[in-house]
Amino acid sequence: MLGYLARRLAASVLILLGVSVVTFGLTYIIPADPVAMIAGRNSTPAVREQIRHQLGLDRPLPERYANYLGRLVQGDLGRSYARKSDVGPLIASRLPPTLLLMLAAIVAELLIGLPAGIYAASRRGRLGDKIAMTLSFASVSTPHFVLGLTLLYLFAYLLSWLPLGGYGSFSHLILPALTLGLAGGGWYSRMMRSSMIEVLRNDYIRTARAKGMPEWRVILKHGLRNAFLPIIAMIGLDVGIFMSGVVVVENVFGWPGIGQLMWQAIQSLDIPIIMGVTTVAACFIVLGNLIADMIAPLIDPRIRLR
Amino acid sequence: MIDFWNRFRRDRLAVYSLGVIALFVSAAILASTFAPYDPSEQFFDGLTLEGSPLPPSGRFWFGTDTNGRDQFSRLLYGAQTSLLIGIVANGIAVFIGAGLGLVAGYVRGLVGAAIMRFTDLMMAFPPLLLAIALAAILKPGLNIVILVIALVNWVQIARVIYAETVALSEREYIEAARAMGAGTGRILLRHLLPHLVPTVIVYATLGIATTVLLEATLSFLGRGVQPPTPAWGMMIFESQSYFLNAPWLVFIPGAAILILALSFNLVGDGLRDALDPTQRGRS
Amino acid sequence: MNRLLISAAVLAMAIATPAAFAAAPKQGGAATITFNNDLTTLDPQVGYDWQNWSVIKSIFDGLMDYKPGTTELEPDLAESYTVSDDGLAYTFKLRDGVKFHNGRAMTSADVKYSFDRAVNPATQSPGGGYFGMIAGYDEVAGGKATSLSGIETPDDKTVVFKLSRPDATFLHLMAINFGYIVPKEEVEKAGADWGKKPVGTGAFKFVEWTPGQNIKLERNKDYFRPGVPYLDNVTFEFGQDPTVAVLRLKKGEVDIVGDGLPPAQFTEVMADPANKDLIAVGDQLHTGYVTMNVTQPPFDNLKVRQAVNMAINKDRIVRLINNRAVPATQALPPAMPGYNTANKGYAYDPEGAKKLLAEAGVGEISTELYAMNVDPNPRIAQSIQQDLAAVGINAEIRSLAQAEVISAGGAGKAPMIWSGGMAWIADFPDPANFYYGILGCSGAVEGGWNWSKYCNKELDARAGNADAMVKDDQLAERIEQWKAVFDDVLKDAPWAPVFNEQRFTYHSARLGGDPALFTDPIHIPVNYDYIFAKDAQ
Amino acid sequence: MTALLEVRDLSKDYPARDGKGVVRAVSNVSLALEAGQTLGVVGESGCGKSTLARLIMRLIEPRSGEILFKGQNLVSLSAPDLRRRRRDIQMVFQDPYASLDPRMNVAAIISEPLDIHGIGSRAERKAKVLELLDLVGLDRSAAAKYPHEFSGGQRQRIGIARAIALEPKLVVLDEPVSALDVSIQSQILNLLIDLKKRLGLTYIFISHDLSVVEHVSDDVAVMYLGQIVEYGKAAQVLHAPLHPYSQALVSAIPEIDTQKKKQRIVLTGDPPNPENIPPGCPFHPRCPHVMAICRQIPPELQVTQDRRAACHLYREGPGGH
Amino acid sequence: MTPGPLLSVEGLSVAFNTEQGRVRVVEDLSFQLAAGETLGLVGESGCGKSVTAQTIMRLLPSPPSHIEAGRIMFEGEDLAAAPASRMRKIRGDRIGMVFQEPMTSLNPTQRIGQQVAEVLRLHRGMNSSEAKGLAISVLKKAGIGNAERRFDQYPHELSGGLRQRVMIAMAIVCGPRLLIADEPTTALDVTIQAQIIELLKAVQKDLGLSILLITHDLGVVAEMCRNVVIMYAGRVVERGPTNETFQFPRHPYTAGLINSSPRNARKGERLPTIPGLVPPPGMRSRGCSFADRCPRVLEKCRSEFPPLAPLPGRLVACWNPAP
Repeated sequence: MLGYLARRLAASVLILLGVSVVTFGLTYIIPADPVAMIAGRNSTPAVREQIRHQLGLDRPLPERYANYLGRLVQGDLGRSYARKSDVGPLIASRLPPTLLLMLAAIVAELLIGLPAGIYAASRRGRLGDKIAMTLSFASVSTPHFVLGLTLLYLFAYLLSWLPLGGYGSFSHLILPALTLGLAGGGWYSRMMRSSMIEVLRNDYIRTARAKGMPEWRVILKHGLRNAFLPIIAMIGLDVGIFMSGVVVVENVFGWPGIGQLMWQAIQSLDIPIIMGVTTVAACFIVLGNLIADMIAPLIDPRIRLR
Repeated sequence: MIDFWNRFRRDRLAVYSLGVIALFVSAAILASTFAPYDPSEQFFDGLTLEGSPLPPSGRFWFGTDTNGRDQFSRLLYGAQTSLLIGIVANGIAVFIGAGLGLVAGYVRGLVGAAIMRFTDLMMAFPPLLLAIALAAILKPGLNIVILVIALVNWVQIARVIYAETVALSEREYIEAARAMGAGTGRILLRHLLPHLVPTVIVYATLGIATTVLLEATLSFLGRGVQPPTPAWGMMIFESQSYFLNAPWLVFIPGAAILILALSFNLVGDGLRDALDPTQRGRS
Repeated sequence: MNRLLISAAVLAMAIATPAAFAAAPKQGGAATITFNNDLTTLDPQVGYDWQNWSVIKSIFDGLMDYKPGTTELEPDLAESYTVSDDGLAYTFKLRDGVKFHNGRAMTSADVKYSFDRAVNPATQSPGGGYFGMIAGYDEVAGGKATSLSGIETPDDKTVVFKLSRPDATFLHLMAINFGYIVPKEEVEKAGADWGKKPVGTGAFKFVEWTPGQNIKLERNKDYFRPGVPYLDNVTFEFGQDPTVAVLRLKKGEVDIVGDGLPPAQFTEVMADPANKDLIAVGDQLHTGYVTMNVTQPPFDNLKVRQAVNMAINKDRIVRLINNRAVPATQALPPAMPGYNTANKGYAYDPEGAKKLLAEAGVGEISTELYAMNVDPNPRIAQSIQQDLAAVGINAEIRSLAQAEVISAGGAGKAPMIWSGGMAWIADFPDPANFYYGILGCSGAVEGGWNWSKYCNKELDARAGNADAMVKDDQLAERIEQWKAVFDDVLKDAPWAPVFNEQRFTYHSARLGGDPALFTDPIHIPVNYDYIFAKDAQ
Repeated sequence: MTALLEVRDLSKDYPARDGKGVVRAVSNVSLALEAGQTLGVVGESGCGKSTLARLIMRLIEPRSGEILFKGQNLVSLSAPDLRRRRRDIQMVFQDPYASLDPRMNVAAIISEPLDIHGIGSRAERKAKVLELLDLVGLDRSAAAKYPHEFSGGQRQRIGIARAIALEPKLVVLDEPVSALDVSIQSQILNLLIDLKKRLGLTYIFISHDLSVVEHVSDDVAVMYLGQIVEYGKAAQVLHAPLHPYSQALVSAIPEIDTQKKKQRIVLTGDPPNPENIPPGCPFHPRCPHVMAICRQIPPELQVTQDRRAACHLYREGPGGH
Repeated sequence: MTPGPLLSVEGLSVAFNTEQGRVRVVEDLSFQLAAGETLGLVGESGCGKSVTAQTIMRLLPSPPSHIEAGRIMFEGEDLAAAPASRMRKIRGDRIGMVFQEPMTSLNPTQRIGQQVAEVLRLHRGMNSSEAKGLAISVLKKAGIGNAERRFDQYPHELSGGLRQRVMIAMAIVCGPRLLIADEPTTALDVTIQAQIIELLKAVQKDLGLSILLITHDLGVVAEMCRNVVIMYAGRVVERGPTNETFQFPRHPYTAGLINSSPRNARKGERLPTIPGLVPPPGMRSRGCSFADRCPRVLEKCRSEFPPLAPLPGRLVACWNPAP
């Protein structure tokens, strides 16, 4: 277990190192001169040169990367060009809303996906199954921004049930979490359905029935846990999918998380923030997968960690 | 083939969806015939005196956009772009993903590990950044969109195909082929690939929606299709803030994306069933 | 980010006096202002975008200021000032009883510290270059010194500025944010966080900043102007899409849509009679223009540049932005001193444009038009694109992030740029501010903001002459000279001026104050110090 | 006469599941097989008999040892040479469902080895397929069908047709009838016997079913925990087993003929985990005759000239106890 | 104890709805099982023996399966007509069942002890500690050493033989009257198979229950069952005492089965076989399903199905039984 953890962590560090190389390389190519952004329009070439030197932009590339990595290891994500503040605290302050949103979205997609999938599996081939699966396809097929705007239009504008975006209370959370979670819910309902159908074919389900168990208990007690296994791995991957999703959703709903920060940073090409968010996102994705791998053996004792 | 069609035909939803796709494709091909106006023409009277877009009317069936252009014509021409991106770009992504997943899943060892670590790396990486950087090297436009989507969308399918290939490689008939003296290439192409086709098709069709979304995001960031070329995602993004006051600007192209993606998904589902006569059979 | 992120911007000109308030101001109450984006910083030496511009103005003060709602200069932290005859020395007498929010009294040392800080490259101030006329600037800006030799503090209440050249805009510069006075001990204590926990002398005291969510200010009870401000609390909420913010304003949840009326709702809001008194309209001093890189074909040809000027249908573009602008005839906006009412510019004449292009003999033109990717700029760019296509110029649109357009412009890589979203809005109401950086030779260098790369040495010299006229009696003559400079710029057509925007501020019925305060030319979008809540108890 | 196949000290390890130590799947197996003979390999699941088959096929790499086919060591062959050599050694798998690619039709399955080795023209291969179908007793119409349209017995015929398509010298049969019903099993056994006579084949016949092995084999090797515990002529090994494990195995077969009551030796416990093979004789924890020496020293194999039994009971030759 | 047989299947017919229409897989099946007896139900794959077992337990989902006709009398109650809720009470309590694959018949994600105890909690309403105590004692009875420790293990930690013991413990934990063992030894190695056979015998003796043993292995039947039912293509073809039936089979199919085993053949020689294949359900002719493979076939066999008729000491469904 510990050895496994150590190896997985080492692999994760390697991935993160790769991310840092790629991130650094890509941002280097982006044609937005930070000096121009900082120096302002009245600056003289001398001042611009000064700033260039301060930022270390006049050094050779490998040295810049080494410096970048050195600071990164110490948790220093650099300083934003546009926001004139350290990226680390900036991201840290934006992280809780995003994590809250992602957590709520995961809950939402599980709450939508699992029951729908179980229902469809239990009604396999019948009308209820077909309706559930077509709906799930529809939810998978809807782009986030279309869905977000539609929900906002219906529930916040026309019906006034929920606030028109913003942050603070549970009611603010519902629509963005739903927007983010609905597509995942569609995925999960499909996965849960096929997984459950697969599991319900198993001999031990027959054994459970032969014990005289009511069908709902057979499904929940013997089916769910086994059918849940493939989903666990997906939840780990969700973090990555959501990292892209929050950029869109946080903007539609005015949610003050790192997605919004990223969006604004992309618009202004604020490279330190882009790199910082990328790095933090990569950490979370890697962490998400790691946690998923750690949870799997709890659900299925056959999986050993090695 | 006839057999296959007969199986496919049983899924009525898939057949209707195929019809819808055919409709979209012909609309895209024949856009210049059907479109009442030039999609780029900005009518001076295409906006109200106060500069607001016009709602659907007899003259502009789907209303006008914020530049006073005919939205119906733009939707038809936009189908060209969106379908091209959805099919070509996504197709390339599927090709890359399936190829890498297949090789990594069967060959394993160093090559397989290298491919999968690279996949992990890509998973941990926001596509938008990649898009921006690519556009920095290349001129933005349709080619960028296709390239970016191809480079971004392959990751998930590679993982899925990898997992399936690993499972398939354990099957006895693979061992049997090796015992006969079959080389790696033959096993990959003749014995593994045919079994992966259903998965590939499902993911290829599911990728359409993501693809159109990515196109929209890229266009918005100036990395995608450049104005005035219409593309559905861009049409929505351009008028996103109008969704309360001119909902047709958002919801008509939104519905087009939804219907197209849904149709592709349903067809993919139908194809998967039709392609798998054994219905998984044994083992 | 530039202070002119949004296209709708500033500088109201027609100004009623503050005395003409419709209702008597009350003390107390609160106001909530929404913005889509979080503020970047509240460091006055660093903050340079339209959003933080006025928040900084409410927290800090400079030696000079403008009368509320106007462009009329008056002393602020300075009680009075004198100018030497040669215009090379300004002596400011500081006001008594001015305290920082931390309770310490402000002194002349703080003034010197603040200007040193603005110019020091370590501060990375985007406005440090404004103070180039102060003696010792080059040493500090070049990193050779940390203190401006041109600023002297004979006593706690006196500051003397020695200039290296006479400059008619100097007093304006004493009123811009970069010259605001900050307390050294607080700056040093906060370090890198200074921009997040500002301490000034201004009408409002900073309370807290929840990043991405809100900033809270409260009334500075010790403010040196008695009775001001009226509001007890001001809250800025972020992450609020303007479309949503308008709906919330209608529901009474917020008071001011900081980003302005979104185009999507403009018609609807304007058409509602209930909103008649809630929308302040300020005539504007802003110019939206297209730059053409004069150093490269085809725009090195004057006839081509003129043809572009004639090809653009400004009326349609104005309609595109809900008529919130007037077609522009020249580089300067109408309300700017130096605007030439006699100059009618280039009229819309596609046939004439075609003829000019034929004369130029450049054949089919394929070029690129850069534009910032925030609405309505891509739309305006497309409109321009269609107009150009009509006369035979094929312009491909490059719709990019602001920073990239600026980089491309600075590097001279962009043949044409639509300036919307990045356009020049004067930091102070003087024609000089519309010239050097964007039309003069000093801006036409690598990384400079003169994207046309237009450099006319003769005009530069004439501009310098005009700015050397610092005496009060030279004022009219100076303006005349500037007028001539801008008329001649127009003849060379490095730009195609398109329109001059107006500003519309939508506020809740709870808020009172002269409409001019809601479209204050200096405090963008609103002068928080003087508006009040009608429902205050 | 040299043996067609000779295996010397063949061993195979797998890393254990817990990451520590190894699973000794096959250890120090030696055997020899002359052309035209059938060697039966029996043992229970996990005894290493399938691993042995795969090692001989070189589907997996041995840790050590030699596999001499016609005197040529297969272990040291390069990949292309090995592929050519595979023409002479073919395999029939246990599961007739899993060993046929469900997406290929029967003609494609049977002609695949011919395709791989580039034998004959397209038409010749087609003719060969039909010939093979005749040979294994399938209708020629089967060529166009897919595996899932056949029953288990018919599929096994397809598998056999595929294995003999290249006219190999040696066929490794890995539990070829275990998945089949009794009546079908006898059909397939008959087919195998016929083919052997007709084509002069040599078989390695792997099975857990002693009566089947007895029926087809000349020699028999009994495996337990990766090792051969008894080796000799089929009749001797299965009718007068020496090793206590072989004895238990033979006695455990339920007899149909209820008259033939016999003394059953019921072994206690399960076969031990191959990840954790006991020291000394691997069988000692379950052996009814266990002695002190069994717990320490692994027994030698040789008993008589043609009989080997790895048991300390026979240090002095058969009947030593 | 109730008089008469414990289980009596009378004229049972089971059909499935398939894409080709309704297909009958079990037809007019009748047999009795006395209390304390072990009855062997023998046949090759596809003969309907597993369907029969699962129909008695009512484990087949309906649709697609249907009981078309017949009764399943168990302790005086017709299981074929019992409502689902009643069946749930009987399953696991009055009738236990053991399946072929001990690998897959246990839930891989639950501890084995819990899976045994679950039956008790379900039918006896025991709390978890009571159930655990009883479960451990039954596990011991099923020959599982160190049952206290094993209780908390997962199925994958056990060998095949132990798993089958767990299955048996689970089936007998409530003290059922009837144990249906569906190929209980098929997936096991011979030495383990012998252990399980001994265990089943011991359990039967101990609890006095009846066993319906379903298998294709004639040897196992010979060893365990006094009476045997031979099924072919969904029907009973021969029924009688095991000894006589195996020694002197009357139905040609029974004879073919016994003869085709290599145990009885001369080494290296061709084995006697039954030619051809079992006709799949839905492809069966009006006449005797075995007619196409039968060495003793008569004209009549192809047109009319022979009824199960009494011969001395035997019931045989054949127009031309062996002498």
